[in-house]
Amino acid sequence: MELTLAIAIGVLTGSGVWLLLRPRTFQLIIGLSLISYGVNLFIFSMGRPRFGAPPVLLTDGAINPADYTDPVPQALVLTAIVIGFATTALFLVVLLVSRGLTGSDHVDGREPR
Amino acid sequence: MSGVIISWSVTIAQLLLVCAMACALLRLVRGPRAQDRILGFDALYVGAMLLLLTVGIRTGSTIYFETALVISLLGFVSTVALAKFLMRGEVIE
Amino acid sequence: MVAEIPDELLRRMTDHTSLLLLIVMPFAGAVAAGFLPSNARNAEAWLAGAVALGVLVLTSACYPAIAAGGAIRAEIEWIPALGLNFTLRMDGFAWLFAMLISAIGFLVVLYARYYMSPEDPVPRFFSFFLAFMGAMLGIVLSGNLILLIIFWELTSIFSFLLIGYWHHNAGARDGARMALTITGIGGLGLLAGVLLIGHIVGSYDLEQVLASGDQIRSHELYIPTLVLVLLGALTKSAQFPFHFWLPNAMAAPTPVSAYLHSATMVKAGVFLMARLWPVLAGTEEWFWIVGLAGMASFVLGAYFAIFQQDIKGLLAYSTISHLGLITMLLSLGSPLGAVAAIFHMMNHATFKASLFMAAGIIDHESGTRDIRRLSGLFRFMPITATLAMVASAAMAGVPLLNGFLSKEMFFAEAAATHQISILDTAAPYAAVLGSAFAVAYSIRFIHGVFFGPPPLDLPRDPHEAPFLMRFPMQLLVLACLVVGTIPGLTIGPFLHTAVTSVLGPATPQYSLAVWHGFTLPLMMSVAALIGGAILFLSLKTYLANCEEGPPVFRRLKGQRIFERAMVTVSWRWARFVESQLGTRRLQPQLRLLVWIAFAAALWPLYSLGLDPGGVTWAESDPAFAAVWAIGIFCALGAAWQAKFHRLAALILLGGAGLVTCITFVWLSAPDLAVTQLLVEIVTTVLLLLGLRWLPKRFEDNSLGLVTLAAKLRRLRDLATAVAAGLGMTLISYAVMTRMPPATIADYFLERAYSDGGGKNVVNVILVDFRGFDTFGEITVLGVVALTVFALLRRFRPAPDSVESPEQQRVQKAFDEARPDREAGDTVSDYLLVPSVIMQWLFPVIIVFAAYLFLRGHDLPGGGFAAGVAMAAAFILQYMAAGTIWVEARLRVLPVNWIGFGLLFAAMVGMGSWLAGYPFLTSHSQYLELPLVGSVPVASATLFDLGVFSLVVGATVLMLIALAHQSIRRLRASRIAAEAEAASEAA
Amino acid sequence: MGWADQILIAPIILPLVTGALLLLFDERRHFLKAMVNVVSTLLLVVVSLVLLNFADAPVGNGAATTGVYLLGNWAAPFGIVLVLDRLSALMVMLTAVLAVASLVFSLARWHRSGPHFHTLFQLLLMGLNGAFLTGDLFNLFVFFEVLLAASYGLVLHGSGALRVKAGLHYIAVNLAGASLFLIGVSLIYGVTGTLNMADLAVRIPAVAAGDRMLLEAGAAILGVAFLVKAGMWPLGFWLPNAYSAAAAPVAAIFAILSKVGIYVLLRLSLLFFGAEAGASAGFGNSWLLFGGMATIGFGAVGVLASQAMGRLAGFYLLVSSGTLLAAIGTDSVAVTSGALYYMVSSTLTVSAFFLLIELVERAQDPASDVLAVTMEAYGDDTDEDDIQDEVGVTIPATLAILGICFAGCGVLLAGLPPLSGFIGKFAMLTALFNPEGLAPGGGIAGGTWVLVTLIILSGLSAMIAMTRAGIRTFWAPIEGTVPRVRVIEIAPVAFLLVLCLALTVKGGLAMRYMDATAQSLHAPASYVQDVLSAESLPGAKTEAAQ
Amino acid sequence: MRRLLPYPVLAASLLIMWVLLNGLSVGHVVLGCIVAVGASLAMVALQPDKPMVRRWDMIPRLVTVVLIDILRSNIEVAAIILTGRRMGKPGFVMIPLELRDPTGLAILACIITSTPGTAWVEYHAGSGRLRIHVLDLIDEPALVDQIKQRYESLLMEIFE
Amino acid sequence: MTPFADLPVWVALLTAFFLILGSGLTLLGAIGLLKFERFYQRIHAPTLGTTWGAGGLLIASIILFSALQSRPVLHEILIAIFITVTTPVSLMLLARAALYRDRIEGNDGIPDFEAITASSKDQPSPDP
Ligand code: NA
Ligand code: NA
Repeated sequence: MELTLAIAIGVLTGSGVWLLLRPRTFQLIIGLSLISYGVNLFIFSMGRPRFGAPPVLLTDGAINPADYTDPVPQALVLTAIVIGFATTALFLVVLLVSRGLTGSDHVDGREPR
Repeated sequence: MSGVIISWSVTIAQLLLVCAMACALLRLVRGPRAQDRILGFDALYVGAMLLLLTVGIRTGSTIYFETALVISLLGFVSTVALAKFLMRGEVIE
Repeated sequence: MVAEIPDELLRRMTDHTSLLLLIVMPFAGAVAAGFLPSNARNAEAWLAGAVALGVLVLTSACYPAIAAGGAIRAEIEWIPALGLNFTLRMDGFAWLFAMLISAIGFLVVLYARYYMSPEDPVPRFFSFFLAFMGAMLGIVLSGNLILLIIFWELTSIFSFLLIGYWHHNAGARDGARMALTITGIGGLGLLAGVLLIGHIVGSYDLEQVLASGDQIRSHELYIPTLVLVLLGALTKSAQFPFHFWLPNAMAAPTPVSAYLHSATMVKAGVFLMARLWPVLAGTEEWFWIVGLAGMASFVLGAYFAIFQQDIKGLLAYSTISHLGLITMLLSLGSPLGAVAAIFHMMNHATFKASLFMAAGIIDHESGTRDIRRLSGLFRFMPITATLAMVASAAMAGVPLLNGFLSKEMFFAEAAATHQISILDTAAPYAAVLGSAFAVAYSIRFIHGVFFGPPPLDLPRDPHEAPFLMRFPMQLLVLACLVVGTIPGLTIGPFLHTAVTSVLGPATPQYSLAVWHGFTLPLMMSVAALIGGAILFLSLKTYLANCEEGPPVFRRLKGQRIFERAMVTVSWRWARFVESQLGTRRLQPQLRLLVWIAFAAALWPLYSLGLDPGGVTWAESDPAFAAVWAIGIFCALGAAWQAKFHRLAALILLGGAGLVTCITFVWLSAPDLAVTQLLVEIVTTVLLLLGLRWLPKRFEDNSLGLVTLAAKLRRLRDLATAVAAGLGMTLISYAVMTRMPPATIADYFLERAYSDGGGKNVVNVILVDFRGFDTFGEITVLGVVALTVFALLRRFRPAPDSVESPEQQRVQKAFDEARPDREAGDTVSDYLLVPSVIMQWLFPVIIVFAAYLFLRGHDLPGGGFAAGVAMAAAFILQYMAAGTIWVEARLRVLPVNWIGFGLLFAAMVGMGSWLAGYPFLTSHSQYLELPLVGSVPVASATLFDLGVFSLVVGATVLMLIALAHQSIRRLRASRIAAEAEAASEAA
Repeated sequence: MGWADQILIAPIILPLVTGALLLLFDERRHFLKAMVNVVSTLLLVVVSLVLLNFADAPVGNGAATTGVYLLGNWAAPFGIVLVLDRLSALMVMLTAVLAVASLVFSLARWHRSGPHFHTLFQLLLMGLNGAFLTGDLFNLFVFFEVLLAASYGLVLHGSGALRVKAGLHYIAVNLAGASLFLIGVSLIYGVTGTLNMADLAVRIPAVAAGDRMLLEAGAAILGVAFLVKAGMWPLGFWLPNAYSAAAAPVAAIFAILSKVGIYVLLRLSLLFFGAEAGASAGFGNSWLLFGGMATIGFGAVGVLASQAMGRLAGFYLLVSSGTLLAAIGTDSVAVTSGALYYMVSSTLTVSAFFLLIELVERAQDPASDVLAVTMEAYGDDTDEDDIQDEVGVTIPATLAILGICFAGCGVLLAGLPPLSGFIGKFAMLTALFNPEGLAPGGGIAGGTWVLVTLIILSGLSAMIAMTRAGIRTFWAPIEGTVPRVRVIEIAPVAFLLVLCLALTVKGGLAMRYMDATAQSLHAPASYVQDVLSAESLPGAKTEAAQ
Repeated sequence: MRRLLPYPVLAASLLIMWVLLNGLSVGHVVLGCIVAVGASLAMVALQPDKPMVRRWDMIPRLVTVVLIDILRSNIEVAAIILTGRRMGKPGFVMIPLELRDPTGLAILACIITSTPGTAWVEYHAGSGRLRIHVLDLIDEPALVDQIKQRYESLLMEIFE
Repeated sequence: MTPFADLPVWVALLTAFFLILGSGLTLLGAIGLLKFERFYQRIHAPTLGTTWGAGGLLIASIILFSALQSRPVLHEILIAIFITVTTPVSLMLLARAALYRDRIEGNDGIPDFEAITASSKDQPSPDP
């Protein structure tokens, strides 16, 4: 499980980084999205997640924290998801506007010579 | 006994569903046309929803139910958008 | 006893006040001058003159105190932590300089009143002039070396402004820039040097520094200190090899040249050398550096001066030469040399200022300064000519004039032996040679300008200058004469005070007598006079018509070299280096970012050694692994397809997102899964909305093979991506297989229900424990939505995406071509049945959103998820029926939703203030409702309502703003069509 | 908890409420929005003054108390805390001051060249103040994002191809930086189990040897994220482009943006890796030092190579960033205190300069007005009507005043005497040579020489470049008309320059503050103690538990 | 009442949905009523054509028929996938519909599409014709007949 | 996996049956999606998963949770309803879009548009 998750994080980040280095704005936005998946999972993985131990309390009384997964990284991921969504939307619009103004979808606003 | 039956059957069901998702993915990747990809995508979503149900069954907890519910109610929104994009070249006119 | 203390106090207070006034008056005058109207030539002159005179009087008044008790001080605490206080200190040397500055300043003001044309905007001139005077006084009066540097740089700045006073001519601009650059570089060197002095001595206070000579000279940092200080001094005094800025500074108005570039500012360098003479001089290094610079300046300056055709150029080179003389004297390290140097500083100031004034008068009255054109002016301006002749004689070192006295002392010192070396041996010969040159250029000046036939076609008819314009010159020449004939009675005591204050106990016995008998110096003087005369006679014809500059060096123009070097270094090289070390392209920037982040993370892992933990398959879950096989395929596929198959990449990205979402469910994070899914859906719609405005891109196989460079680039990027991925895998695996630390999470788990009133700990964290994060997060969302909106308001699509999408055009054409159809039939048929379902889902999704919202605190869900779901409900309607249809029925005001959401959340947070608790303190209570029973009401839920409102508003705003582009475009094209029709009709 | 204690959060809440409120007004009510914004910003100045006063008030042994605000009444390290010390108070003050200047400037015309300017502006202030005040690492991320999001909006304010192109790069780089931030923060959490900065300071020395490399890797990645914001070479190429492309008032307020990264590096490096950090003490200092020096060098070259004044200012920001980074890297109290002074001065200066550039370039290029007109033509018509403004007086002596301001900026940028630019530079240089205070000293380390040389040479390059630009602008024969400059445009510039002057005259006072700040930064024990011992108020939670 | 409950059926369904989601309790019924009424009021804004359900009693019959048909088709299609053999050929079929009620059409579309083996492809409002695609077309008229008899007539009874 | 230990075996068996049935049908549908040669055939395949495939799993879930919580747990019905209502929408839109694209490109075996508007009785187009 840990290995799977770790590899997943690596592949998502790696693919994202590959796209990050590409010249087209659309590649960039896909890359940033992939990276944000990878990063979200990375944050998540910092809480040593497990199967079947949700951070939703089952009883009203005293609890044993060891029965539950770490809720903090989850809360952080939620924030990161929201912010990631916002920035993806923004980047999309900026790339559209840039394309409209420069006529090119190259990240530098013009085709390389 | 019951525990064993359920855990085995859930595991088998999960594997079958993952296989189903894999098929959908293959269709998604192979295409050949955009509509095929979208169809594969839709099937992938359905498979995922069912898989999530099995996860809920496996843990014996209903707190994962909403995730499946979200897919069943809103999962089609992206498919609709994609289909409309194919037909009209634009999602919202 | 009681009476004495106030006396002492009073005296100190007076000193204090007068020293401060000396600095304040000129600067205050400068400010006042700046505010006078631009045609107030007389008022300006009155003001400036009054200030200069005031300074002169005040300085004179200080003399008794100085003559009696050494130095007077005034200290205002400024930045004691840095050893920088506003310390003013006046000793004999400073006094002498202050007198010089104020006296000559006064005379130059008087002169300038007549020199400056009525059209000139003189407020600027006098303002800068007075400010310069203040700065110069600051240099000589500074009791703190840092303060000295402050004034030092100020003189450079005001010199720059004054040289560039007539900035409409290019020479003035270039000259000003060059002067500032050279003296600025020197100033920076001086700063470094003074910092080192501070480091060595432990103080920047002048008195303390002056008392630490041995400490400085014996310190390991003495040589760098010396070099840096001298860099400042030699550039300021225009010494070889930094001399070339001075002739170019002659583009300044002549009063400026007379004041700054002969009498005062250039003296700052030699002043500083004299000031620090007790602590820096006397070593071999000092002797060599200062001596070489001085000798070279003295001889070469004089030689160059001979060949100048511009009077001011001649005088400028002569100034370089005379400053070289002073420098040479200071280099010797002998007290007598220092005495001579100080004496010559004064003498040079008097005769050179008067000569510049003469040059100005000549220029003013005849319209030119070219010696070749000028001739026989004596008959037109006999008084000026006489005065100039006397001053020139002083410059040449003719007996009975002040220049002769100091030159005699110079010859004596040059002939004496100080440091046994070739430089010392060469000194007397150089002295005679330079002096002979000085005689030659002095004669040349007088002869060329005032004698010979009457001038031909001068720009103006020359005549004598007005009395008051000549008056300053007359005074200065008188001073030359008086000092030259009765030195002991005039300058003597003052010079002595000055010399004593510099040399202290080392002050030697010296004599200011005019006649010392037939000594070696006198012989040298005679030799120089005769030699100079011969030289002039032999060069006379050549000089009458030759080009400017000495024969061989003519080509080697300092200015040209400097300009070239500046352009090369500060422009060409800088641009080259900038382009090599930087980039304006995005890809290299991102690549560097990835590399550096990778290296930064790798370094500690490598240096401390990372144990990645054992690979365990025991806990592995085949189904989970299989799910991720799909996820990985999707991710790689998205990366692969993003260039040519955007839609496919988008779908594959969705697949990767879906698998991420499954992972969240699998690993016990239902909240994340719900949120991720909803965001996923909305993002897909968003990207699709955007896809419409991107250019069509087809895989171009016709281009043939990819170039090798491109392949290598891709290989490099691939390696980067793989490395980044591996790094992330390694780190996350290492963390996951380690024992978790004691985390703050336990507290949250234990308190979530009892103190936070919710069972879904993640949600309690989000709205209570760390509600402030959520607050920020929704702000981000709101801000981004507004930005998106703002950007799209000005959106202009690229020409190739202005038209309707191809599909719509084809379908429209099809509909129009058929008699039984109308435009839009295709789409309405297409959506007829689906739109019914999508409409009926609207309330269903609303209920679902309400469900997500209300259960959030105890179970997965919450305001954010509910908000996105709600937004999806709106989007669905837009997709089903189109923007116009929906907006005719639903008035969604997303901006208000955003504003309300933010405000509401803030209000809820501030609500706790009323109870005296910090922001966002949650309160929960159970309400007893009839029928229903007890219902939990938590302020956190209200806060979540704000979140909900904002998320709905922001999401809808972004999507709708994007969707609106299509109808905006339609509207625009319709308007264009109407306009066209109208123009055709007209 | 009285109302007076609540003021600590005011720098965040005030702009937030103002920004939200402004959204509810109609977009066309420019004047009303502007007035609300101005009032709020002035209030912010007042608040920041109060906070500054509080932070600097000595108690008992001479050390000031650290103000701690427990959000949601949750004690540290569990809840999020706001922490006010001298450094954060200083930064908040600086932000407020720049805000006033840039806002007033924008009222002349920029605030109308795109929707929601005022809201974005206020939310930027909120983000900045939040970043300066928060004592929680993840909350810092959130506020970073707030301020970045607002800055994205503002950098694109007014649209136009250049702006959008630069904005695209700016956003892309910062999005990548945000990912690094998240990775770093979560990794640190994964190793230490806490997010509170003070708690981290306690836990870091205790991290097991086997986990330390992960902690340091996390810190390094986090550091890279901040270095991107600070513009360290070679991570800061986006900066000159983005800043020079932004509208003048935006660039002016952005002057503080690059300082956020510096602020965080300064605070965290001393809190986490200060002298008491055990095995990791001093981590990253040499990287900061060398990176900073490289940045100074690159920035100085860039300053020389810039033809446009906007880029010059941008590169100058790199120089100042580099100087500050290197100063942090030296890990010396004295240098830090000089650097703080320098930071304040250079920020005010560059902000003034950004404002001035627009006015000056208005004189140079009559095409710019045409451009502004066409920009409005492309807008969505009706709502951006040009109101004949109430202050529209053309100053007769416009050029003279512009020239004086330009000269002031030049002197400040080049670090020439007598203004605060020189004092700041001198303070750092003397501290570099005499890290233990001014006393007779011995040799000087090689690295110090390099840094001193770079600082001095960077001043030279600024001087040369500014002279060139000034001569070209003011002295080269000017044809055509004198630019139309309004009082509310030149007044902010003058205001900032006067502040620099005040900083010079009151240098002793300022340096004393900076000294105290640097002292407490280098000895964070009392900060940590104050934060972790702040107790939540009793009462609220028990009620909830009923 | 009419203004508060413009779509009583919808509101009732939403209430059921709420109760299904939250469990049955007095509190949730009350809350569910509020939410359901609120949501159905939101629906007013969209002004949909209000479907008139005339024959409630036919609905269970329709549901049963459809469920059984779907189950049967499931088996058939599964068999085709498993064995790869089919009795007929895939192809398009045109069905002239008389049903005009949009809601009825929507339900018919759901039925046809949900049934494996048939897929709603194209509907022309002007002519009332529907084109479906059939995976395993054996007897076209029979299929047309089946759809018209089993579903369309029932739907027409319910809605028109 | 302890929560299931106390369940009656028949419940477990029934749950298992429906689980395997549902997932098996879904897999079959997915295989069909992969196997069928033309788009119009593929579009039939996923409905296996969205009807009785999902149905099986939902029934399994209902049985299991009702048994576990000793009360009827029926919220799964909502998933069934939602999926029955929403899947057709996407499939319909997709099929029509595909038809349009095929027509534009003049692909073989695509029925004419004329037929649907003409009043004459038309023949089914064979699908090669
Ligand atoms: Na002549
Ligand atoms: Na079907």
